[in-house]
Amino acid sequence: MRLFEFEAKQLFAKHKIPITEGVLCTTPIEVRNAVLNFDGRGILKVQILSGGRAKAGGIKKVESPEEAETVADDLFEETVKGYPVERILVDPLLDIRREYYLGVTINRAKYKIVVIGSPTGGVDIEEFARKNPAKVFKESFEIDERMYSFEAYGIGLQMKFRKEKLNLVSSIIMGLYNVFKAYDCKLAEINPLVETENGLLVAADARISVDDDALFRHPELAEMGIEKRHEEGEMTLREKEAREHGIPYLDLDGKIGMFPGGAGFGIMGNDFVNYFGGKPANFMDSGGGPSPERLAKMLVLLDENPKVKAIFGARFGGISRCDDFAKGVIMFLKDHGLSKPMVMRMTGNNWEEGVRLFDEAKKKNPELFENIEAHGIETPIEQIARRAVELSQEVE
Amino acid sequence: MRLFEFEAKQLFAKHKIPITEGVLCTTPIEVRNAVLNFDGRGILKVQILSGGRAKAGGIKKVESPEEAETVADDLFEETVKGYPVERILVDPLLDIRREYYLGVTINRAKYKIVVIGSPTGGVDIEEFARKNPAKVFKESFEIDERMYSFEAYGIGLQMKFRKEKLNLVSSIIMGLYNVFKAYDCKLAEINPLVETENGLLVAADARISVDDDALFRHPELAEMGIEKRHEEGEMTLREKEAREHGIPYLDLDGKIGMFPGGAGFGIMGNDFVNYFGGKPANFMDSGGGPSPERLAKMLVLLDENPKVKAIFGARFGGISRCDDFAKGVIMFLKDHGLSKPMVMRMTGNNWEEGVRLFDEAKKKNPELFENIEAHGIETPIEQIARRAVELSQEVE
Amino acid sequence: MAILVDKDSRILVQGMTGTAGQFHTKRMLEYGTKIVSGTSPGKGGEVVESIPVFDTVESAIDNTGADTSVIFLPAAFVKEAAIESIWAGIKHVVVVPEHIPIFDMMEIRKEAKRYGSTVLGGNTPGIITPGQANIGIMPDIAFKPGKIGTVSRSGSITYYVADTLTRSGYGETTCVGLGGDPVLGSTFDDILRMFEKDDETEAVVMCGEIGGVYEEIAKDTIKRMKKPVICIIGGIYAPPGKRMGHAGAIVEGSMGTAKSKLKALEDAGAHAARTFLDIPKILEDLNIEPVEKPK
Amino acid sequence: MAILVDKDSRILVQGMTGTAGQFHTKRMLEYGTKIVSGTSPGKGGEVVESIPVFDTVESAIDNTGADTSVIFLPAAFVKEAAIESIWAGIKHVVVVPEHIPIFDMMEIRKEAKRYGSTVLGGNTPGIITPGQANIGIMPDIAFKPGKIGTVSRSGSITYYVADTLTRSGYGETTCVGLGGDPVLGSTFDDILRMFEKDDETEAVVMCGEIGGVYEEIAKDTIKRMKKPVICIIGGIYAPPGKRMGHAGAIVEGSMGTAKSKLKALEDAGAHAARTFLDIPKILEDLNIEPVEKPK
Repeated sequence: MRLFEFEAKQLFAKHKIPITEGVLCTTPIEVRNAVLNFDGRGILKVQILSGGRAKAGGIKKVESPEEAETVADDLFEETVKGYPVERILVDPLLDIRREYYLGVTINRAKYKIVVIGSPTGGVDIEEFARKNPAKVFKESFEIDERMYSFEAYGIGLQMKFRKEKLNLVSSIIMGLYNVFKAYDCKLAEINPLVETENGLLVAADARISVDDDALFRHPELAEMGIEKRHEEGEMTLREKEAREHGIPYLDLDGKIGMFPGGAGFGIMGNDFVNYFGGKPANFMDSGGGPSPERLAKMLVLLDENPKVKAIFGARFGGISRCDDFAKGVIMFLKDHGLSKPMVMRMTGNNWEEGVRLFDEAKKKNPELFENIEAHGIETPIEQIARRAVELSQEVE
Repeated sequence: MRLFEFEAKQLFAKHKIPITEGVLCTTPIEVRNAVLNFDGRGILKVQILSGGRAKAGGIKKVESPEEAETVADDLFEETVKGYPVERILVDPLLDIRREYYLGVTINRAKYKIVVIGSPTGGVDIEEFARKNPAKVFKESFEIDERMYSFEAYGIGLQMKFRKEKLNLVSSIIMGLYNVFKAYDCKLAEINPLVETENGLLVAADARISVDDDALFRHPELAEMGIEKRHEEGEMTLREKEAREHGIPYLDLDGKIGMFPGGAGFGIMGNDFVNYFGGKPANFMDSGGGPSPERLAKMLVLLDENPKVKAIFGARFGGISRCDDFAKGVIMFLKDHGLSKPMVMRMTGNNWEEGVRLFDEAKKKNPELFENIEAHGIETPIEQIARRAVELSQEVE
Repeated sequence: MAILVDKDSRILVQGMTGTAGQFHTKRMLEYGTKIVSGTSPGKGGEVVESIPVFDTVESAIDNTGADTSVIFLPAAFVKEAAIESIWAGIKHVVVVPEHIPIFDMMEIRKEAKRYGSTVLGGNTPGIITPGQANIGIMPDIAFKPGKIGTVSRSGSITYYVADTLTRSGYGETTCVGLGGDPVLGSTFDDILRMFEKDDETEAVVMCGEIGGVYEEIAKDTIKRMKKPVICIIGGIYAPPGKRMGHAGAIVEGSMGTAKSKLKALEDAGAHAARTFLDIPKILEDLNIEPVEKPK
Repeated sequence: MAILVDKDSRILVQGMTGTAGQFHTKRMLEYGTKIVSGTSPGKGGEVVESIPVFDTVESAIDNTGADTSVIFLPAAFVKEAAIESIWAGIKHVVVVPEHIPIFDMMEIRKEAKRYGSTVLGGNTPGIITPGQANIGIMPDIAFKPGKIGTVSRSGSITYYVADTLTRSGYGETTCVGLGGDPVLGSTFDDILRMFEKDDETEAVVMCGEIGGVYEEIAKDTIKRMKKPVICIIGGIYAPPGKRMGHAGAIVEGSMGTAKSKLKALEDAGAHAARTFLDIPKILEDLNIEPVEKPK
């Protein structure tokens, strides 16, 4: 879960990492006043949960309070990378002598924490790293290891700091490492770490991603207003609706409504449909052990999507059992009704009970099942996928 | 550095160890009201920096608010184990089903943290431990190890907790371990850990000693008012005066004023004097690298002590150099003057300069040195000690 | 033979007294899995499905000789439970719950390496050696004893692949779920090495998907393996996932797309399947015979 | 020979640019100690008494082959400095500052054990192999090359004992200051084992004092030693020290008084001296000859 720049900087400040003395603004007037206080010049940075703000026009240098207000006015009206702009962080302009890069993340292949430092920072760090791997220094730590100051010095030396700057940067390196450890981060990044003309070091930008799954043990973040959130870029209405019901959902370009089980077959089913010449209309993940209500809601999303011409359903019951799946489908059929052809396969844990529930419901209300072609383990899933493609084409 | 019971309990509470809901009182009226709120009965505990309060009459059970006030009145007038009583902690009476013991300390021989648990707690735990070593369970931890909950369960099981009590005690064990680690403790102890008749566990008493040398990294303790302090029992005026000058000083029964170097020879010199038939009047430690001013003050304390008949001076210059030592002695001779016979030996680092300073001062003011017999490395220290004993006897 | 677990495995269920613990204990027992004990601190002495419950793993091992554990506990308690098992000498730990904090799983992995244990998950459907032991939540219906090993990051893909192998007559030696969490107790690499040494396994199906690096880092092992590896990677048609900042790009380089995975594995000599039904075809091409007639 | 340090020891001074660092660097050099480098983060490139200063221990070792370090830094920085040295491969670390937090010294000891280094202190006067190397703050005047090893918790007692040995013509092989802090980097036990193996040392004087347990835990080693051990314990006439709560009593039992120490050591076969002048008498009784005529 990504933090806003200003939130990340609050955490930095707590761990004694020097940050720019920015002002968080929600109106053009506030922006104007902030710039006024910075001797009439400043840099406006939209606070959105996305990187690449500079290239997307979300970071603007201004030379006067009037310009600041005008630019802020525009920014507050716009969306940047699909995100509405609700807050602008106004920073003073820095006299930059040099830009460095410093980051901490996880090396999943080696199960280590990695500290990355480079004497070259800024927007082009990735390309720089590709071209000059020897100039990007990495040091690994075990998960239960603290960082000793001499290790920070070692990294600082590799980043080409010398003399009294070495002491400054060491404390920043340890601070960033401590931030990373303290909040269960997946990423903590200072890019650029700026050395100013008068010899100070300051985090000009700040990026932190925390591990959503560890948020439960960080009430101190909740107290700062940092709670589980979604990175809401340009979402469709349906995506928003799905999210409100806690369903991971993504609109795609095709015609086949995908109603798969877990994320694994969600991804693979999408491949299969493409492979057989069709195009999915969505990606969706039921999550582990979904309730019948949730499953019914998933079907509503598909049935009400005008782009969907046919529905591909699949359930291989594991932690999510077939009886619950059947209950969800039946609930949907009764409460909402199915207006599109659907082909589905159901097998796995409790499949017998799932089939029994279907049979029972079908006996009572055969009309509800008219549009459904239901299969069991005897039919390979590929055949279901192929049939879904056929159905989506027949409809046209 | 020992904490008061009420301070230790504050730290316990921060780490979710259940404590008695006591009230800290500074007047008999407050004590009366506290007992009134506890349904008229309670236990009054003087807050002093010493153990063995119960045996010294510092813990009193009262059966009515009136009795509480009377008892408190007496306690506030008294000293307990030499400590004036400034605060009384009033606890409700507990319905005790059983008393356990739980402690965390350091095993210096093995360089480990040791958690000690016993199904029998209370005042006699030491004797119990001596007689029933198998019933006192110890578990060791490396200094950088955290305690996992399953380890706490293991200790809880050994303490004979079962069923839902096991969960309660595990959280207390982890809490105590965390307190110990969080504040650089030398000791964290719950004795007794009380199981009440209605099945709750509560720390009825609390003892914490923190490592003075680590206080600098615990501003959170300073914020609670827990700062470097001395355990002030019955101190003599001279002890208080020495302490005010930061000099470790203890009055003893004899007649020889001890003016040694570091603590090592401070202790050994005491033995030597005894061995040669004399009795020291004090113990004193100059500390590493004392200033001339401090050394002069040390001599003033001895010279002004009427019990002192002769002074035994020794300096083997190491981190504390002989030139500084000589300066201190000369400063004392000039500013105060020596009224008693003194035998001394000075050697070690910068002894040449020390001797030069003495010679120079003596040339100027020979009268100041009349009472001093000064020796160098050529005279064994035993001879100095023996001479000091002689001098102290001559005077009589 | 089989890898990791077989009919002699003595299973401990951590969190046995919880709803999921009770439910799956029953299921696993019905399959014939040798569940010998459970743990639930503070509930030592209770019984679930006639199986004794202990307060600690240590006492469970002392009393019942458990050697393999499966965890059914909320994510927040998994780290302690897994490390308790590892320290006590449990050789295989199956972490069924999902959303295990990353730092926790890294700590578990470190302790597992230290004590020579294998951890599967978080978010694994478990592990099954068909006909012998079904540990976790996998549906019995898909599996049958045979000669192919499978290893997958996704529960449902495990089932589909096994279903395909079963129906085509090959059956499975052992099917291993690595788990769907971002950081896992074991990697493809770890499991492939085990299959390579297993006498009964004649080929391995490895099912990966977009994201992470576990597929790519298996490539050196695949190169060295004598047994054929068939791979199927989900997400060829999926939009690319997001990078974790510059640091992620610097550490993981070009890894992480379905195509990068497919390329790494094919370069290492793995045979790529596009659909499940490709798998028996590839086995046939490799002249591996089914153990029974396909259905 | 000698133990721990000799004329070939290459000494690094951590905190060389500070007041104490500079002062004692000069003193140690004057004695002939082979100081090869210093460290002071952020001051790499400077020079103290013609000795180069580096930012890190690693670079000091790379450039000057240092193998022994002496620390002159405020207590709060000692842990980092000592562990930096230990990790970088320094074999002997001498911690002169006092008041090192106990947890820090325990961490240092743990890392030292892990990497096979020896740490002396905190609050040690250092270590001297007379005529070869004087590392720390000991006054040269007391020492002379000879055949007796000494180990002590107190600086001043080290000087008095060496003074006595020097004046009685025995001289010293190596004099080791364990340090006066409550938890120390090395114990009597550690050092006695080294003296036992040292060819030149014919007997060892061990100077302990009231408090702590380091004297008592040396008893098994003393029992096994072929070389005679003479002990002198300070505090026979001192009032007993305070116990650290019940826990201290439970962990340390009856250890910690001067009498308990004296008894443990005498029971183990050590020869007890009451004053320093007893020491040469005991050596004489043991038929150990002085190396030169007593003064």
